[in-house]
Amino acid sequence: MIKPKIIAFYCKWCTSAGADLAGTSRLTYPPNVIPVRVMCSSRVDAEHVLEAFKNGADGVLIGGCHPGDCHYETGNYQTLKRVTLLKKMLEDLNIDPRRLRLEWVSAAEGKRFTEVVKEFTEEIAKLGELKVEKL
Amino acid sequence: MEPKVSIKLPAKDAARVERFAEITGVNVFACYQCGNCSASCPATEFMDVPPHQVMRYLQLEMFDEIVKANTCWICAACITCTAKCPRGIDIAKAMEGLRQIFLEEQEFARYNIFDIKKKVLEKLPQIALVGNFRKNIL
Amino acid sequence: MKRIGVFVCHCGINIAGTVDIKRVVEAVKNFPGVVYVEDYKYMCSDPGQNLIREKIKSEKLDGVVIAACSPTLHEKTFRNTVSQAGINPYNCEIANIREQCSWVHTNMEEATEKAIRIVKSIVAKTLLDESLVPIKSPVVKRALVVGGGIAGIQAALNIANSGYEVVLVEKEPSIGGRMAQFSETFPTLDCAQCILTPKMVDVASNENIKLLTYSEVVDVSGSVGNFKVKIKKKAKSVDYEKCTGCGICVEKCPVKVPNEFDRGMSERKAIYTQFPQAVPNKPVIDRENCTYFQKGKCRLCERVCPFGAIDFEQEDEVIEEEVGAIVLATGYELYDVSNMGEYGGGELEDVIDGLTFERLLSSSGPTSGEVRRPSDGKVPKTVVFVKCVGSRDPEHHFPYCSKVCCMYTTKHAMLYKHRVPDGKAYIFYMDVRTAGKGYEEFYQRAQEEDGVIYLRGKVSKIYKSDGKLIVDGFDTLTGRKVQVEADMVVLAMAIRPSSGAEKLFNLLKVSTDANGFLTEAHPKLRPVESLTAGIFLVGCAQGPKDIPDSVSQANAAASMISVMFSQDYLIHEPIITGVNEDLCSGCGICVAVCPYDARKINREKGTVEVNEILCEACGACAAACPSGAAQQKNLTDRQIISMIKAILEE
Amino acid sequence: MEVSYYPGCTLKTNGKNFEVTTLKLLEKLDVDVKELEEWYCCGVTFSQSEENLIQKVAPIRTLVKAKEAGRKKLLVLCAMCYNTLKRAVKFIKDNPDKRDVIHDFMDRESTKYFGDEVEIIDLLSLLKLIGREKIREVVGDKRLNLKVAGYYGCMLLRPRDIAIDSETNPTLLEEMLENFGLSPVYFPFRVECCGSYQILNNSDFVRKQTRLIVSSAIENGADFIVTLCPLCFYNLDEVQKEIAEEDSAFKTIPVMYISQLLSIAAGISPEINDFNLHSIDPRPVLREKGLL
Repeated sequence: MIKPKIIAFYCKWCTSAGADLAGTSRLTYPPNVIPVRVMCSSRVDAEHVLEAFKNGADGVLIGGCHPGDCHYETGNYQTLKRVTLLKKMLEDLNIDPRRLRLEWVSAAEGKRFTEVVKEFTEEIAKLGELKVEKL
Repeated sequence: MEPKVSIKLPAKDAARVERFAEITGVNVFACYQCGNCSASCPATEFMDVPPHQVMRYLQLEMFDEIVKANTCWICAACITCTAKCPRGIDIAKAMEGLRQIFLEEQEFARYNIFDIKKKVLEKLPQIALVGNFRKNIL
Repeated sequence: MKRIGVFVCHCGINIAGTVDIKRVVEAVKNFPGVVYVEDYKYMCSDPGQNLIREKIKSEKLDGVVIAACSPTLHEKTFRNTVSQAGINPYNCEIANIREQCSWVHTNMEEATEKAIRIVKSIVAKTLLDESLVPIKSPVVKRALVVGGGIAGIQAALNIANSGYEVVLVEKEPSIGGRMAQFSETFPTLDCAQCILTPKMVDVASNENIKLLTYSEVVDVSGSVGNFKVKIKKKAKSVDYEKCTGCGICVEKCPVKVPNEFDRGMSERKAIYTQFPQAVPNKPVIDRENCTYFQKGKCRLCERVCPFGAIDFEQEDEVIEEEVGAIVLATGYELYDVSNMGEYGGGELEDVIDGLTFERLLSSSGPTSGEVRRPSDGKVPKTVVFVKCVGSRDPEHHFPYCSKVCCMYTTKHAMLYKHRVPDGKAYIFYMDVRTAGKGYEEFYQRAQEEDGVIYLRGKVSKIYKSDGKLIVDGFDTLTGRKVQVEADMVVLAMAIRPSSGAEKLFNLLKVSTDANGFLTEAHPKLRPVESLTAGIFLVGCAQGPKDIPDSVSQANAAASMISVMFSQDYLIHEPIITGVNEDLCSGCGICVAVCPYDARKINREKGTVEVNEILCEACGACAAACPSGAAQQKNLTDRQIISMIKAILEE
Repeated sequence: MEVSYYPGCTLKTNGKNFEVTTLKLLEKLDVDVKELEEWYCCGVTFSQSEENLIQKVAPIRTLVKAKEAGRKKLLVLCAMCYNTLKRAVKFIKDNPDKRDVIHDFMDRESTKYFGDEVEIIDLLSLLKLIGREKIREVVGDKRLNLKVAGYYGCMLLRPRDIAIDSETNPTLLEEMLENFGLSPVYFPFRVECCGSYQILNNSDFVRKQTRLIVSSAIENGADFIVTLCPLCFYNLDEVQKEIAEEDSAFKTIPVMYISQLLSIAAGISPEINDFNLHSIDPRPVLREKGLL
């Protein structure tokens, strides 16, 4: 897989649609991110993120709808709470919390989507390969 | 003839904007210009610029206009404006901030105790004197 | 293990231009479970679909992965295709290698590598996909409408006219709601009663509508398609079978109490019909004020009734109705003037609210439409109107805009000027919001033709001096204080949800916003549905709005209900989050995160139960579940993790 | 009940009628009032500036003394002092870091005041605490035929977080008048500002306010205006006299501290008042009502 290796969880309604829009607009961005499409960003469990790091991901991106726009009303707030907590946990595990990022990308934000991916890929590249001792 | 622009944006008064924020922490952008401060202020009639307009000048960083006006010196710190503001803006505090900024910039004391007539002092409660000094002398 | 076939689409050169299809095909061959791989120029074309169907049969496939465009485009198409070949459609998945791969990358090497990873992850998911069947549940084709104002009436009529039964519940003795109290309506100035009463009559005569006035919903159970509703019919003390509505009882009743319908400005009897055009046009006895019920004597109405319709023994009755959908049209009330200390706190008689002024303007009101002030009945020569009273004031009252006040205040001033041409009308405003057809023109007319004076600023104080109401305000446009000596002041008070509604909303477990208005399922795309499936919101219960908006919402809710009732079963996507009872400890964390109330704890079993019809499959519960008992169908933790592993595997 | 008492400067001089009558009244109501042995000028107007800490030292120092005095409540009569002390306390509670700076500045004081140890209480709230029953016991059932316009002014009601009652529609003052057998007059300008210290810079402003407040009280049928602030007292009383001297059509009304009237209602001799401190002599009206 292309390094740095990034797993991205996109919610079906906003971020994945935003990624599709980036495609139909023929915008380009680094190929490091491999998507896993979920119904809602709130489907993403801490376990999934940890599993990704454990199996060699250098970064994990979670994309949801903007606050107030969640297709499921409150799902993205759950995500926000969870990610905040998870970042603390990552610190304890000696994983730089910057390796996990939560972004709100709407279905109309194809351009923003590419920017998010570019920026995140660069940041992870700077942080370098993740060496996990134990997880 | 050259076209005249009477308000040029953005204004350049960053130092005062920053100082104002430091002293008061008031978010002037919450103001939606309903005019309740000016309507309820007991001293509006004596001001060159009514309080809501001071808030407008603050939004546009037009401190020079506020310096020219007597508004913050007429203010009696009665806090009616703050109490009435539907957006919860502490306008009385903004006035205090302006007084402090202008005192720092200019004279430090707008008041001379020897100007007060002795006869007035006989009956005048001390709190009037002290209160007045506190607002007009840094 | 499943036998999976992978079909890679070139999409002309859309995919093949950047992704090396051959390499993808070669790589995919080695993935676990894959028994067949083929590529084709346009997989979605007829020959492409035929190819898939043929190969399913010849290769005995039981799982299919299509590597092509975004699933939003053709997931349905391909799932149809595979089911024609005899596979459960939920065993077909799409790998998006176009929008999220070939179109956004330029380097063929990298794009190909990424495409392979994407396909691999989808294969891993498909391996664990279950066969699923859409969930079906029967629908009771009857609707309950709560609230008989214009919104409730409109919704009830539409559902009834689509051929379905409606139970319409109204807590007052008559339907009509707030609109029945209005004088004339903006911007056309047609009389509210003239356009409303025909609809009220339609309700009464519609065979599909069961009208329950003087009634309240007291309990609700069940869920979408099958609610069980308990309704309390308050004792009217009049037998409506016998009563003809002749009104002799009302005439003879000796008790006089303030008439709520006229906002206390006139009197009614203890036995009364709310207003002349009431539907049903039959009286009820207000037991709180009836001499017989309070003191045990009188029964005059009984003696004068020619039909023996008075029934003092009648008791409250609770009936049960089964319905498939519920419409909440519980309406609004005005924030009370007594909350405004600086405007006299309700103590100044001639400082009234907008609805009270409506009654003064109404030709059927206490003054027969003449503008006469409450204190002494004099015609006020100067009237001040104040907008945004209690609205747009997060510091002291409510943060929101009440939406209708700009227009009705304009109307009030205009109508006042029509009635009292030599009078002066002043409107204190902060903004004038006239977003509606014909609204801006109406506002301009008030200024240009009727001479209404608009003053831009808030009023700080209203008090009485020398027999006049002194209104202290400000005009920010001139930068001057304004003092008006007025004879009457009309306050456009904030619109609030009906006070009784909160109890009902709690009963139904429908959520409300911070201000007590009902929350819609989606602010833009599902504006008339509540978060609870099968419960719809219309009119001011959802937020302040005018008559056309209320009617539109009612029409929308009615048509959604008609669509729902046009089928015998509710069909629901089977992608839901279930419960593995062996793992569930009944902790209830999932219950708390579910936005749809689809999960609840079964105390007996000590586990959580899922109402599959209500579940919208966000998966928040699955992520929250500490034991893994909550698993989303076809997106289980196992599937997600195997996808992650597939992607990252070297 | 026992309270510490902070007089503030004016109550020892021009405002002494307020102190004298209050102390007598509270004595009659069995409240043990003890003046702080050491206290400082409060600074009168609270500095609303976030960074002006020096003006907050004096109020906090006074509270340090109150804490050392050991009583749980500190009675503050003057509305200006009440406002300044109360807001200074709120300020240090909201800003612990700034509280520490203020503490560091007071190097001679060993006690530290954190905000909750001593509660600042105004006269009306204290009377409310004493309770209607106790008051009725002392006053008896008699009602004086006195219509009294209770003037709150600003400092007891604003800002909201230190207010003793509703800022738009307070009732506490009227309730206390009622408890003492006086008839309260609700008049629309009872929460309006008198112009405060602007008497020194802009006396026209104060005159305008005095005219409004006084006329409104008279129009609503009051015999007296009562106040809880020496500055309000001055602006309403002395300025009223000045207006009357210039404008013969202007009607006047005597102004008193609330405690002056309440003590009379409680049967305390009016002789303890120094009526020379009034510009509008209240004695004619008191005599007319048979109270003198």
